[in-house]
Amino acid sequence: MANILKISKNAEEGLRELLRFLLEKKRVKAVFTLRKINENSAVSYSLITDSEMLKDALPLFPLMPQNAGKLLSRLTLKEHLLEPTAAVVRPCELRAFIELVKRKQGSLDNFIFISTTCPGTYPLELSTNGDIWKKLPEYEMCVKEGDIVPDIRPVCQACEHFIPYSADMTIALIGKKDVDKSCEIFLNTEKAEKLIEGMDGELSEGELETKEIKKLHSKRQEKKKELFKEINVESLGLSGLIETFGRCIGCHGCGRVCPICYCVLCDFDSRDYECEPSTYESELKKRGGMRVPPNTVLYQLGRLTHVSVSCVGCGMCTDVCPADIPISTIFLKVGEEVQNLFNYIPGKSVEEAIPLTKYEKEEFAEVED
Amino acid sequence: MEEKIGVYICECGPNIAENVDIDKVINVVSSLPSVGIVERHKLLCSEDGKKFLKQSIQEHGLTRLVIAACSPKQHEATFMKVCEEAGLNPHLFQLVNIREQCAWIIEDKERATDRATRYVRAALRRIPYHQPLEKREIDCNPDVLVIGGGITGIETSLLLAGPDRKVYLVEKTSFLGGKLREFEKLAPGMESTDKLLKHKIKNVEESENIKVFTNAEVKGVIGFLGNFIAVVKTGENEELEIKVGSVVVATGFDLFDPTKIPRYGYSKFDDVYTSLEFEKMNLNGKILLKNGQPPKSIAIIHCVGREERGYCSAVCCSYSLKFARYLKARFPDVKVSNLYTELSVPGKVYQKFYEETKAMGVDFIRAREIEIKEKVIKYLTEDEKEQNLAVDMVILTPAIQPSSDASKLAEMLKISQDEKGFFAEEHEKLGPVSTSMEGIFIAGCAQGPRNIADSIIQAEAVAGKILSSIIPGKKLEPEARTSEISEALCIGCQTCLEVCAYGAIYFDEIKRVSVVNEILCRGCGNCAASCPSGAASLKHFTATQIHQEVVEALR
Amino acid sequence: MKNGDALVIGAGIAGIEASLLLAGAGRKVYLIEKTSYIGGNVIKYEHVFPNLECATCMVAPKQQELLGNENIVLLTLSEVLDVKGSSGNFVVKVSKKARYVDLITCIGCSACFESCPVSVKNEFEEGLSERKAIYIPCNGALPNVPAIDTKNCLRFTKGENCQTCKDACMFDAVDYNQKDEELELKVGAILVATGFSQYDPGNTPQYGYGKFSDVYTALELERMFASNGPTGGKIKLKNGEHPKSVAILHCVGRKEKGYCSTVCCMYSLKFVHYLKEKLPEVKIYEFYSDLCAPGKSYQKFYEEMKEKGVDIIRARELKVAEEGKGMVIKSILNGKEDSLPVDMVILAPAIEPREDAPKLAKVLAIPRDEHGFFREEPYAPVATPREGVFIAGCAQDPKDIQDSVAQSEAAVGRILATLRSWKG
Amino acid sequence: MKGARVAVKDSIEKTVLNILSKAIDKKLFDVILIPIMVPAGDSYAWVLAQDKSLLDSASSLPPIMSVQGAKALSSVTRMGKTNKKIAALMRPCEIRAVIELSKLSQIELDNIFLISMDCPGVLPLKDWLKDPTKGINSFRKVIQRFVDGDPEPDQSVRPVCTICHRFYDSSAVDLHIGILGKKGEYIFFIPHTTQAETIFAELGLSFKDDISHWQNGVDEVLKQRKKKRSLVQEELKPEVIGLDKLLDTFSNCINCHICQSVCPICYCRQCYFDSDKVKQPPDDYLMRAESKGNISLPPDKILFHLGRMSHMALSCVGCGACEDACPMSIKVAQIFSLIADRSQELFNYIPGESLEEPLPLRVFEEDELHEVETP
Repeated sequence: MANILKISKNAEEGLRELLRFLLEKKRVKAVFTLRKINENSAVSYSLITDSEMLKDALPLFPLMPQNAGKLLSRLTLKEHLLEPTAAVVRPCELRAFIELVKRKQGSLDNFIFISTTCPGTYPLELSTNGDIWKKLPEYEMCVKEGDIVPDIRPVCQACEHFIPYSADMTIALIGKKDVDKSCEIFLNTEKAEKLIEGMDGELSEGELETKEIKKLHSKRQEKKKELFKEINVESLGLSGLIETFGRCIGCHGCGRVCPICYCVLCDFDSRDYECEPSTYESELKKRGGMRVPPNTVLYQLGRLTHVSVSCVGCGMCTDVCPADIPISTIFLKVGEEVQNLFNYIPGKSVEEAIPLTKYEKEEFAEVED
Repeated sequence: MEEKIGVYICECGPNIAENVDIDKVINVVSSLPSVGIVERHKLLCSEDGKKFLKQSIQEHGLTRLVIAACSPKQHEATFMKVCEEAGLNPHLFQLVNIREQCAWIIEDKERATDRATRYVRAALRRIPYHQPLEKREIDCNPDVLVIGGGITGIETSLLLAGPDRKVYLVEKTSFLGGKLREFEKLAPGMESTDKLLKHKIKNVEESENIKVFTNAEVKGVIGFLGNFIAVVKTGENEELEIKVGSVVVATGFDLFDPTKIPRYGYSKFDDVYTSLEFEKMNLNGKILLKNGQPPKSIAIIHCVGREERGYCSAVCCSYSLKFARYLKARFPDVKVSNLYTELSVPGKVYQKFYEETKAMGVDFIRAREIEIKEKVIKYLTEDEKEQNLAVDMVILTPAIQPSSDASKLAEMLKISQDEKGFFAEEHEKLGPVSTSMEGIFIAGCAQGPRNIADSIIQAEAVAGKILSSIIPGKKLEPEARTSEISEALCIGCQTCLEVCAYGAIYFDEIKRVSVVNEILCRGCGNCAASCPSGAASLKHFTATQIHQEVVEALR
Repeated sequence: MKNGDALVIGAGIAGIEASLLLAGAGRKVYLIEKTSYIGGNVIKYEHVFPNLECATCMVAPKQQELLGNENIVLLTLSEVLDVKGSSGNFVVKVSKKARYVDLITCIGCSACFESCPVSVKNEFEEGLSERKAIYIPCNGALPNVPAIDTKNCLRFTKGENCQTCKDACMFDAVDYNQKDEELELKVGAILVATGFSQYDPGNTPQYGYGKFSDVYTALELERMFASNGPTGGKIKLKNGEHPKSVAILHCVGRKEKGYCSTVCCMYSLKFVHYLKEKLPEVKIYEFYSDLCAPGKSYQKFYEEMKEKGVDIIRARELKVAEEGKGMVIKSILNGKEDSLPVDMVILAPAIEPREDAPKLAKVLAIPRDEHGFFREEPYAPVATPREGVFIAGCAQDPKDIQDSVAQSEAAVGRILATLRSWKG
Repeated sequence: MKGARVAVKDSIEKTVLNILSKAIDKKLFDVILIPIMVPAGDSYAWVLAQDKSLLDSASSLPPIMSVQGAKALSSVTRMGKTNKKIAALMRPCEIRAVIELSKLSQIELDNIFLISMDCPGVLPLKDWLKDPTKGINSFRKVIQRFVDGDPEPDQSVRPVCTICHRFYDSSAVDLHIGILGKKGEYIFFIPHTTQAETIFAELGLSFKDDISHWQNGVDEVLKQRKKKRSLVQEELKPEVIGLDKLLDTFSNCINCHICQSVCPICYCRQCYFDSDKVKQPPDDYLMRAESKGNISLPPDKILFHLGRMSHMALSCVGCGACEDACPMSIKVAQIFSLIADRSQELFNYIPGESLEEPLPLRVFEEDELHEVETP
């Protein structure tokens, strides 16, 4: 049983209300959320300090221009926040941030995390051609029904971690028939309860995990299986990977937008991977030909090994890939395998150490011969 | 260790105190993080001001220091010295200019105070990022390599050589003395050259501190001020490695080739000679026409190639006068005509020399569009009249130009050439014999056309620069605020090499990265500014330091 | 044991350069300067040929370095009275006039001379402006510490008890009790770098200097153009208007002196840049006899200036005459009489030895040539017949800044080479 | 200027590849750097082909530019000159980028033989990926239309390709293959270096034929293109003049920096805007937010583009790789080439036109850029 604050406004308006309250009551110094930043109705994450500016905030807008985890890390990389700041983020973004914090790429101090039961986000191209605005009604319908929203990112359709693990407040969306009339804010922490003291709206108690949620969960599991089948990821051997990644243009964009790829300079961009004359001369001797720039697949495999244990399956990589490679699907699969191996859910809790940083006597028995 | 920043605000008498509410500044600043102490003083640069500063640095155990006073041009050095005396690394100090950039230019006291506060805040925001840069010392070899055994090279060597300083003199021909050996006399004194040259050469050859290499050539020079390694190919074709602290380039000049201007008829007609050819004829005592007869009428043509080269060669006018004297001395009634454009006789002696020569019955004709035909010269007078002048011998005075191997040498020594191809001095006014490469000097006609006296001056000047900067046993203290290039980030585009004026950056061909030679670097920051990826950065002026300062100033 | 220290006479660019080098070599240097400031003539020039660099900005760093150098003892308002001994062991008697302002406590805030009641012509500004009895010659002069001119100060002339300057000073740096001193210095070598004077065009009436109000000397124009000068850089006629046509006459006094002063052609051409920068429309005429542009870079400068728009006229027998209300330049042009009306005339007077050269020559027992410049030894251009005494800059022969600097470096070369083995 | 007129057999592509494989037989080149179709058949990759059988799946004018050729070549020679004799067949804009990179020491041209070919443009990667087989056919039409001399470019190619005014040879290339002027019946081999003449003489090409047909063909297209270019750019201007407009235009940018990583001229190992130097403590961002009430994150979106612009505009060859790869479909290439044209004009510098011409920002002239001085 958790405490709930109910505001009789539609979910987004209610959330805006909450944010305005927090700012005006000086409970927080700033609010981090999505915002419509101009007439082209471009939507971007923003740091808002003036409650006036909240009128353009779109905290629930189904778009992920960047993984917020990456931005929050950028924000707190050098120092932790000195004053409370509320951040409205999706579960996978919150998990990504926590993974980064574990790697000392940011700090949770003074953050108040507001998240939602996440219906998923649309691919970026829908926002560039403006279609996203037309799709909003359909989106809201599916949310009420607790269905998988059509046309959202493939990995969103297959996402099982759509309930935030460590948010201070959670806006209940999925399966809520009245999201257009009321906004249910689950107060998961004392911090949360303190913050909303004095805010109008009725307090009640309730469960976040409704049957709709459970339904959606299994729907998504099904969807995932289909997704993996599509590119029959299971049977992708090395040759399969070479085939799939064959059209990679080596822009490393996937790494640049990946919240887990936090390196200042990616090893594959470093001098160590420069191609010495000797390298391709021997290659030519062996094979009579060589693809340049080299390391196309190697890069993907390398990233896979570095990232998979912490991959939160946000889908940014696929979304930006100029060559339309289903990267996130592959990473989701491999990630799942690796994470199960350590029964580790990336970003679930900040206390849980990253598997590769701790050593246990009894591990990998299965891989020993 | 706990940081403790000291902030000192100088009243500079009324200069700052009257226009800035210092107490207000102190109020704001005191509350800022890790500020240990904030104080004001009547005049920090005064003797007791400095004493006070030194004491408080030590008493309060300050780890960093911010002083708000006058322009760094004025007193940065002063206060850095105080830091050193107080045992605080002088680079952990920041001087804030609230006089020239604040008190003196902002009428309204309130605004001035606000500005001053901003500046101090900015400094406080910057100073935590300061690094304690350390002074370094490097050994310095006093020995000298002199390239070129003409009068300039000789003079330089003689002045420099001593028990505590070896000189290596490299001459490409088989003898010392250069072109001067072929001059019988010298203008304007008409003393015999031997008197000047012979004993100097003797002294060089006898000095145990000068090693002369004739028929020799410098193959390569690497290194930097105080630590050059030169490879010299000797007459015996062996390659010697010589360690020196400085290099002097005194490679002299070549003559402009008159065949480039057909109208002068050089090599077309008999009895048309260049000045050097004539000097030789005169030295050998036979000034004769091809037909064996002595000349009766001679024309000396000035400014041959001046237009083509684009400068006045400075010496032609005066040696033409000398030639006239040679001729008058040998053939009293020979007719000598000087065809000139502008008579250049600068300085206190040459005008007289000219007038006396003229008085000997030498003609001076201002002429343009000179054309030499068989035994006759066509030209235009000042008032555009065509004239013919019958002569049986013509002496051309070709322009002085850089010696043919100048560019090769410039490349080897990494020193620049000016647009005319002469070696470029460090500063046209204040650095006449220095180059952009510390420790490499230029003298004589290698730097530009000049007469013997001026060449000697430059030779002595080089000696002056070397003797005063490279002292046996004394170490060099290179600049501490140098730039550095991140090996990880540098991608080897070598833009920095192009913009470095001090030859302080070299390219590591194996790692394919640019590397800063911290001894040569003067910390101008050109490389940092031009590096697109920020691989190059300037210590004490890093992007972060500047950013922090600016952001706070704008806050 | 011989003495490695050096005495440098004259704190112009040559003297400064030499002092810095000698000090760098670890020698103690006594720098004697007659006036109250350092920098000599160079600091009067806003721009210098051929790069049109700002001269004050160019020298300032060297001046600062000099003032901060512990090996250099700067003695301003000082003159050499007597020199005894020989190379390596000179004993020099120097008279040092009191400045009456403390060099250390004064911060050069200028409060003192603002309040001074006395006003006299400022010789540094060629008399184009006035200064007080306590003064610095111009803004930016170094050391930035005023001096009291006892020839005009009421206190020292009339014995009045005026102390406005003392009262105005917050640091009580003004000290009337300072006394003139006589110092005895022991040095191993002496360098004479006393510079030059400008030939007085009054001696050649045909140029109308002093007769016509708008005939100026080169130095007067330099100051007029200088941003820290009497007009703040404005070039104006006496009637306050801008000149529409300007004639620049070269070789003023060349015939009389009997030599070419080497630098006039170049700086006269530089004036084209001065005038065109301030008055783009102005007509400029350069009257010259022979172009003297020796060396690798001056011809180019000549051509650059020519492009800025100037008539360069070779003429003889120049005269500045009155015609109607205005001036005309009369001359012989290609054998014909010619006359050209202008409303400003700038003269390029010869460079000549300083008035006090004879006296100094006597004190130092070194010879002068027929023109009165100190005489160098043949092909030892910085050496004098007296061993241990050297000469550099325009005191030896008219020359430009580059050659002066080179020569002072040369003198240092000689000094350090001769004093090499002696203790510094 | 003369050239060799070669009759087209089967297709221009086959004709060219045929000659190249001969060149390998004759050991005139050790290796050919050329785009080759990947196994999946859905893209082309740059391959150093030593074994000539590889040429079977090669393409002299592939429908797409998956990787800008200059990037491929620099990955081969950045660490030093090659000992193999490599012939690189590229599009004109790729060649130009190669020349720029060699000035920036990112490409060592020793032993490299540059061949370019008149270019009709390339298809946008995204369009192509929808159906590669269809793409191949539609690009055939693009080429045909081009060689037929239709000055109106096919609209299916990259937007910048439709206004490209440098689709023909740069003087810095060794050999150029002109396909314009003869409706694809003939193509022209035009040597720019004696090396080119000697090498291809070995293959029986004699450079005596008149090439005016080709030249006219180029001029025809060029006239139209120039008009169109200025037209399109004029239309674009309002979108970029003034900071506000610029901010709007780039407001969709998600800061992925893919434009920079695919740009051949952006050669930095690490972009300044990815470096630690741009990362500030939180109160920096808060402070900036407070001044306007809010700040959109990351804060240096526009700064990045302006910075990149100032770094590469003078060398920008307008290949369009950036725009093609932009996940937010921002008109990066169109905007950059608009700016590039102006700044290159300023120094009258044409990137990739000659090896001798130094990079403007590396040469200092005493009197330059008076037009931008403030009086």
